[in-house]
Amino acid sequence: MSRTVDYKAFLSDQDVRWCPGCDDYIILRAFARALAALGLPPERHVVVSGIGCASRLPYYVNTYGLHGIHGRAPAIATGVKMVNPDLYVWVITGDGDALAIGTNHFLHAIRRNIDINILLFNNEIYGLTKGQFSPTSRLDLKTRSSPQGNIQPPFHIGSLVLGADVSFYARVPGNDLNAMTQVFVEAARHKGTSVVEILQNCPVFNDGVFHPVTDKNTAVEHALWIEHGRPLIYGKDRKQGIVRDGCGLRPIHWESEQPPSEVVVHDEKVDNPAYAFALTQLSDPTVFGIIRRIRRPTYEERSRALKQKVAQSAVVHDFIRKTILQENL
Amino acid sequence: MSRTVDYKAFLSDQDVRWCPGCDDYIILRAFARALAALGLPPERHVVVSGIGCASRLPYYVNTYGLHGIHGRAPAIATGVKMVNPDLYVWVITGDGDALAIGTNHFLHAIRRNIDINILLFNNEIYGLTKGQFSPTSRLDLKTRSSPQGNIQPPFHIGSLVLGADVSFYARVPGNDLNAMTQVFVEAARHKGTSVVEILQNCPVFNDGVFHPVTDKNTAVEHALWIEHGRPLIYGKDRKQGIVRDGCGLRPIHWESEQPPSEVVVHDEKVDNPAYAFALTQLSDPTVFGIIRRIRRPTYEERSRALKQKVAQSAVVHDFIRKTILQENL
Amino acid sequence: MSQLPSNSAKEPSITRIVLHIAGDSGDGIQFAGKQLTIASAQRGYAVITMPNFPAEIRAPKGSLYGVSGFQMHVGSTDIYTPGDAIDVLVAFNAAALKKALPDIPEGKIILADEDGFNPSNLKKAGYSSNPLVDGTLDNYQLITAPISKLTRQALLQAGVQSKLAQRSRNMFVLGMILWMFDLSLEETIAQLQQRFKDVPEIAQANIAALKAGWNYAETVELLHPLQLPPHNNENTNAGQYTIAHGYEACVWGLLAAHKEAKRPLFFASYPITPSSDILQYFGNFLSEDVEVFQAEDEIAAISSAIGASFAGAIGVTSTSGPGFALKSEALGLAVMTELPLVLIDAQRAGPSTGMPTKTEQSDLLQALYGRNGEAPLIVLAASTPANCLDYAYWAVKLALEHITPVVLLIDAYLIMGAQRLEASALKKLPPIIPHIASDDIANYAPYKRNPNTLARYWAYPPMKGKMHRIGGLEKEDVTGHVSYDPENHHKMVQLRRQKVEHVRQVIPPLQTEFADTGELLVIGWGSTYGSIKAAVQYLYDKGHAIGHAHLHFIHPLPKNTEQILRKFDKIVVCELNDGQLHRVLQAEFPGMKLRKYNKIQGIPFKERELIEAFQKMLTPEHSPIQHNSSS
Amino acid sequence: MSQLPSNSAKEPSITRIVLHIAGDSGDGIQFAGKQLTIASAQRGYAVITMPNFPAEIRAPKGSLYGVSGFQMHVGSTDIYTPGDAIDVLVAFNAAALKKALPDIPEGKIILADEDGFNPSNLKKAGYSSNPLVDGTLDNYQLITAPISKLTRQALLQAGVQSKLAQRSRNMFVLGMILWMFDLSLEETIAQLQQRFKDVPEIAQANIAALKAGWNYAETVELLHPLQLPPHNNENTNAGQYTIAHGYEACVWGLLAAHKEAKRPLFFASYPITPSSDILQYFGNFLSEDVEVFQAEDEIAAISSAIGASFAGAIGVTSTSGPGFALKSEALGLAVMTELPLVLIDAQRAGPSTGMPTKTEQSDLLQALYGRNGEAPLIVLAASTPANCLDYAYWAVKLALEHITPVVLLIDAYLIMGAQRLEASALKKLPPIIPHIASDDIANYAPYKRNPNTLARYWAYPPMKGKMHRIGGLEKEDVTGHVSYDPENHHKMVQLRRQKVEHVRQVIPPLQTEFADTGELLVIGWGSTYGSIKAAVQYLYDKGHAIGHAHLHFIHPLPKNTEQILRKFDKIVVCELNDGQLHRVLQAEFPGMKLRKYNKIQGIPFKERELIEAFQKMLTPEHSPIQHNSSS
Ligand SMILES: Cc1ncc(C[n+]2csc(CCOP(=O)(O)OP(=O)(O)O)c2C)c(N)n1
Ligand SMILES: Cc1ncc(C[n+]2csc(CCOP(=O)(O)OP(=O)(O)O)c2C)c(N)n1
Ligand code: SF4
Ligand code: SF4
Ligand SMILES: [Mg+2]
Ligand SMILES: [Mg+2]
Repeated sequence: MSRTVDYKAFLSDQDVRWCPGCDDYIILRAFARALAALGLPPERHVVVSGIGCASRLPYYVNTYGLHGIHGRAPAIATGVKMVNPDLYVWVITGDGDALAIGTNHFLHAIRRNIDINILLFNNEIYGLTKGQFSPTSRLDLKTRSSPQGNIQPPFHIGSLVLGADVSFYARVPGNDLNAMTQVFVEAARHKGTSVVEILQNCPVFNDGVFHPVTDKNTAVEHALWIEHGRPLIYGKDRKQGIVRDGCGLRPIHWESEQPPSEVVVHDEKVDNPAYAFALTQLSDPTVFGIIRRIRRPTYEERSRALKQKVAQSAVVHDFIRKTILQENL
Repeated sequence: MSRTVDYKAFLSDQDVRWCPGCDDYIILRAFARALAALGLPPERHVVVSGIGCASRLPYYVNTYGLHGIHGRAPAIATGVKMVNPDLYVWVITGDGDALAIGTNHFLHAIRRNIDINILLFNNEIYGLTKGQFSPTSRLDLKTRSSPQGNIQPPFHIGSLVLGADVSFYARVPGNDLNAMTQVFVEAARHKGTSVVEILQNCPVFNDGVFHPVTDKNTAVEHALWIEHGRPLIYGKDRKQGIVRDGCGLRPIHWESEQPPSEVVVHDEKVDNPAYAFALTQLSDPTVFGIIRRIRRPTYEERSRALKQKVAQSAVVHDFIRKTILQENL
Repeated sequence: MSQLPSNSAKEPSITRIVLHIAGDSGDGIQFAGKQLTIASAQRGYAVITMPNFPAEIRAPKGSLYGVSGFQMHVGSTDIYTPGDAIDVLVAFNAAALKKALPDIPEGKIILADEDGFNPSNLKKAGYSSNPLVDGTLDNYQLITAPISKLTRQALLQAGVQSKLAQRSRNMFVLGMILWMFDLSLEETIAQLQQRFKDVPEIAQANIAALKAGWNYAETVELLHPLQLPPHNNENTNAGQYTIAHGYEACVWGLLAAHKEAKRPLFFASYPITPSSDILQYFGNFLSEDVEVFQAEDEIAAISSAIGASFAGAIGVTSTSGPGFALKSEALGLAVMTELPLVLIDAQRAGPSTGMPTKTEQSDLLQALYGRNGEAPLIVLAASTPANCLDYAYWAVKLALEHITPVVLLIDAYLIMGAQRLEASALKKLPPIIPHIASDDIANYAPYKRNPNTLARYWAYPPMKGKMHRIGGLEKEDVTGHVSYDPENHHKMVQLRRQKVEHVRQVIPPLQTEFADTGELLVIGWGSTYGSIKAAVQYLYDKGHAIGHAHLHFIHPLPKNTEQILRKFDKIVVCELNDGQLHRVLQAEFPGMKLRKYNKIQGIPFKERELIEAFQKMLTPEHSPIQHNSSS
Repeated sequence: MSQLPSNSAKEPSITRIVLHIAGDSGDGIQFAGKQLTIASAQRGYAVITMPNFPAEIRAPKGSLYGVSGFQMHVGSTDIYTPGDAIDVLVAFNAAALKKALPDIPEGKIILADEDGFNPSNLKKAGYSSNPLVDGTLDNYQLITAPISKLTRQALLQAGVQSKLAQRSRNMFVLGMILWMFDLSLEETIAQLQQRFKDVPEIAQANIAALKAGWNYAETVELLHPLQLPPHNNENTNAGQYTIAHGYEACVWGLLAAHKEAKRPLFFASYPITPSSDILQYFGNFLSEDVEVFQAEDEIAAISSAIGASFAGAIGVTSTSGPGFALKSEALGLAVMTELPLVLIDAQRAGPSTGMPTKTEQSDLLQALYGRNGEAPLIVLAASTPANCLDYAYWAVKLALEHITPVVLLIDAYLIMGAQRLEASALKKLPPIIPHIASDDIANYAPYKRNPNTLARYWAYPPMKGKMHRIGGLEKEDVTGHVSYDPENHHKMVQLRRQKVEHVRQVIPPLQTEFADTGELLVIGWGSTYGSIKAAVQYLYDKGHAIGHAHLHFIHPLPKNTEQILRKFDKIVVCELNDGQLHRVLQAEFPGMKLRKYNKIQGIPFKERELIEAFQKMLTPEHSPIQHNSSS
């Protein structure tokens, strides 16, 4: 990663106004570092967001930024990208923004595979509106809008985006500066929609919900970091791993020195999304890293190809060509 | 199936105004038959729809009916069901209605597992608005809004709903009266959200797109009818079947008399959605029948349980109880 | 009522004719109509046309609700509407006759295909006996012919498969009409050859039928009852005009503005009747810097257009009633961020789903006020199919010059209608100078404003040195930083209003037609232009001091509006709604008492009904005064 | 300006006091405020309170934008607002003082925690020297105390962990205030015991701090500067009143209507500031026939409420500005299907995201017109936190009796404010008789109407014999079948309008307060009630012929509205927007010239600014006339 540009050049002069102790500060830093690492002039980046604590981020980075309306950032970003595919377009969104009001646009962007990078701050709560449950909040969680406990089962973000055939999907802990920085860079380099789910702690309204998998002490037993070409092994003694179970996956534990041969080796490029889907269904361990990365044509590539392929339509008659399109016939 | 009630009793007196030759006529008949087979008085049924050709159906059945607005039928149906869980609530929707403008509500109903039955008429086109491509239209399809060919890759409906952990998902051909009738009845009997995807031919704007899998002559080689507990075998000679391939599934062909032992036996009740997901990724053969049917608590069950569990909140003080809630303290 | 005009009856020689062709939706009515329009225009006539589709996609054959109609008003003088009363009906079947008959004055021509009046057809149309023979049509000039049979025979003779006969009937009929109108076959034959160049069999069948129809008309010695003198002021030189449907004119206007402004054009929409035609037609104009995007819903469509505007393009979105409602929230964002965005709303009958294929003018208040908070924007309205081009162009112009969203209101009637569009009209379009932050502006700030227009300076990625972050939160004056300051908010609300109001200074003044002072001023907007003008002209010609002012710029209003209103004793606001512009003007000009005349039937005004309505408002003794007009 | 009232200064003995407590959002200000409110009400005082939250969730400690405030106006006479000018400020830190100081007239009391004025705090607040000692506050009655330290000591003495000290400071301060107001500790101690019964340690700490504060006040010989005579007309009997926040009153009003109407209640919402409190508070009232549903977005919320109404429940949804915009389309469906639906919009400063925590009255035009097509519905507005109950109740009543959607407008200021609510108010609520299709109606048809009210008859599943199918398409009169008939559409548009207009006959007439004829009538609506009333009273008491009419029923307007307006020479419409009601009334009453007075700052009117504004409109020589009032 190039270190020529100081990441601070990517931070704006605005006061950052998240709550003390919020993971969002770490994510912001990772984002600025990733921007610096990409080495592009800042005006090539456009950061689009919806509404939520997370969505305040554009104000804090020194790029072009559009703080949109709730849930619509992927649609806004689509317009930005189509006008100028040379821009690097980022979507900053939260679990409520992307998966409640914005489910439509989020999934349709993924389906089209438009080349935007979606950073989804999943804190399993509506932060900005002060603590109502979100579509990723766990069952029974008591929140301001579920004083007796939440009765709506959560979405699995990973499974949902794989249902829409996402071409890049990664999951990272919101307290891991380096991991985030790296994954953001990979997301930017990926051609097509990339979704990075960040498990982000909201210390005010949903504190500690990810601790088992993000806290150094416990994560070693409950988090599985994956890497392309490496076997799915985890645990302090590296004696736990993942094997197939029907079309799904399940963890096993072994005593011998060598892991059993059935332990699955991670392949982020399998075309059939079923494998990645199975990975997202694991909850203990929770999988971190790049779960899927495949190459399929982006929306803007298809659009460009169409424009090149297509002869002028017969519908466009000479009058129009001459007068409106100002063609010399 | 009880035959005591004539299905015609479930048809209203309104002129049916679909195009001649449209599969919708067959689906309507299957629906009326299913209603008759369920044996409930018609006023126990509420049929809610969005906008589209399909969504005209409520006018044609003799039940309570609400022809809503585009994409919102699952949300409207949620209100109906919550007010009176004894009602049988049906959602009639199209691929545009459910998967373009209505993606949100469709997936959130599924996530909550509210006990409604969604019949999704998938004709891979916007019929009512006269033939624009839809989110399930295939790549390159020329339509009125893609005169040069569609460049938006389609959603796989099955994969998407499994991403939302649907508890009942079936797929049926829109020209198979009996199969539809049966599956509709099973959908109604299922507790939780049931999604029935109907491959519906639109002879006017997207004719024949499903013929390979719905036409008697070709379907035998390209359609796989599944049944709980039966191996996944198809083809005229029953010498083709489905085996595992990593976490996915793939078709094989054999010459011997007996199918190889690896042929997968269908289990609609696997808890992990990965298997059903893999089934939905098959395209040749296309799978018909009940792909997934599991029991998980419905939204109204959770709501009822919550109400029973919960003691009156301390926030509700005596003044309110006496004056507003009219309790005798 | 006998003193009312029946289009051509009262005039010394026939100068305009209303033709109506009707049959099943599979009968090729619209195609025949289009060819006829082209041929008429080529001959130098003024034409205005209007299709009338059934609500169903494919209604059962022969049914009343399945009738598809095409109406053409053709004239050798200026005409303004597709016509009220039918002079010539061509009926493919009994249902077509039944539906059209109420609109045909006695004595007019009815041309019917006998083969469409078989017992089954008669029954579906609700006739107990055959109107072609039972005397029902005694007071009309009835011409019947077994058109289906004749077409079949013609194809046989020409050696073409007769199974194409049913589909070629429309060309047989077109042949007959062309004869009656004394128009040549050449242009139509050329068009058919071009259109069906990949399916020569069909071209051949169509041409054979066309000629057969023409010949048949000659053979049975149909006169040329419909000969019109050529139109004085019309240019017949191909290349100097074209036929424009409203949806086409919208697209052309946007494209012309895009060429002039030299900014990319991004168009996003979600299909909805009747606006879908714009989306569909736009698909033919993809280019390096023209992008057309069918979004997953209306909200995504407008949001992507906002993103495009932020990125330096002209962001445009189109929709109709319910879709417009859905765009409300995002439109508010465009107001707050002050981005150049154009929203075209093709109004239809509401509320809610309403009557999707029917016309209405009932989204005006939604356009003005349908957003949370104080969210003023510019509202324009086109008034004819052809001038959709002008106002689409103006919409872009105002958006780019004032960096603010603009709503353009059209409606089902305008979008489907067609008329001649002159190339010269294109030359009259004003220049567009986008209000872009130039590099010599020091210290770019997103809400620094042009002191004259109050427009902010548009900057977009990847412009260097002009990075900024904006959004829906209230922003500090000049800097654009988020601000909760009370006084700043008050100021920004005023600035956004004043910026829009300033547009008043740059738009053309309101014009009156016919009397420009006197007894009654009729105010209209949108697609009612033609009917109102025709009605006012009739009364003016009768000597009344009646004028017509049609608003194309609705918010802000032209600055001379009040001045014009004050010149008349009485003012009536005519609309296809329950009085929306009336309400706006009444609030704007408190002192004046404005009358209203409204119709909410999903259909346009008829000239006759307006004449009757206005007549009641006019003092009888005032007329007849002789104006210095030509009548 | 010296002749203007400064709340208590001009009155012979003090009858009302404005207290303001401010500190960091973690300081427990709102909780202390709530206890103080209860204690004051218990003593029989009139109270109106208003919190003031920072926009950030948890702003950095000591920062200016992190100040959380609570204001209470308490009186022994009627009071109408939370007060303009502060009589007593309790400042936990320097930033709190800095923010509040401009609102404190000289001579008033400032009680400050010395410990909140350390160098770091001073710097964050932008003070270069300590205002507690540098003479800045010389013209105020300054009382300082090392409250943090004192609380720590008190807890030590009581044997409670002193780490709870920081969180108990609010109770120490409350103890001091209770002493100053001469209020007893009993009620507060009981409340603390109840509230923290599961964490006795905290209860103990709070109580210890409370008592220590009280004792400290006594020890340092603070006087009881704030002794008020008891309020004459207030009932102090617990059980006869409660403190109601606007959001609570909304919920109670809906519940009361639900009990009265005997129909299930279905409430659906999506969180949005400031309406979220309603959703959150509703969660405490789940029951057999009360369902509370947090939907995936605003569209789903209203759609599910529409489904609920169709299924026989009272469907209710709540939201704020941008969410209201999103509900536009579905609200049109409710208009078309004529279902009993209530939408509560808690307005905030717009446009777009605007200033979410700030108040405004700028969604009125959206409520009236923000839908495609002609889509009239009933619009109500509450005017005080407590009467949110009445108008929520009325909203349900009108919806169920007229089978039509109703919009209830409230705002950020009402929803967060609190005041006493008397049990007797509940007894005055009118009966509700839902317009349900009874079994003796033969041939049920969904659009058969009550000939008197034009309301259709509500029938819902699983009623026998009344199955019907309705939707957003235009429907045939009576039968409800889909209809594209032109005349039918016109008729249905009129019927829907007339049905809403008929409500005019059943709502209470508009009342004027103070002068009911004379020189100036001030018209307001919504949360400005208190400020306008106070200002008008002041001028009326000074002898001006000034009256106040406050609209709670905005569409339709009470039938005597015009009559009332005509009784005054001048009329001014006062609003926290750019003139929305003004525009409506101006269109409604063309002859009259209405003035307007507007403020768009996200904050309420101050009594003083209104007095100044009205004074300018009044003829000086008119005053002083002595009315037969008590002043
Ligand atoms: C149309 C609309 N509806 C609702 C809101 C209120 N709102 C703002 S942010 C938000 C949810 C935020 O949750 P999330 O996306 O998870 O972001 P977080 O604050 O947790 O980072 C809501 C409901 C809004 N601003 N606009
Ligand atoms: C808000 C809104 N947007 C758009 C439309 C127009 N519209 C009606 S139906 C439809 C799509 C229909 O497609 P589908 O759901 O697949 O149903 P089908 O007609 O194919 O059965 C559209 C875009 C509408 N009625 N309302
Ligand atoms: S509310 Fe939660 S997510 Fe939002 S800034 Fe505070 S800690 Fe972070
Ligand atoms: S358009 Fe297609 S889907 Fe619609 S009714 Fe006609 S054939 Fe059926
Ligand atoms: Mg969140
Ligand atoms: Mg479809």
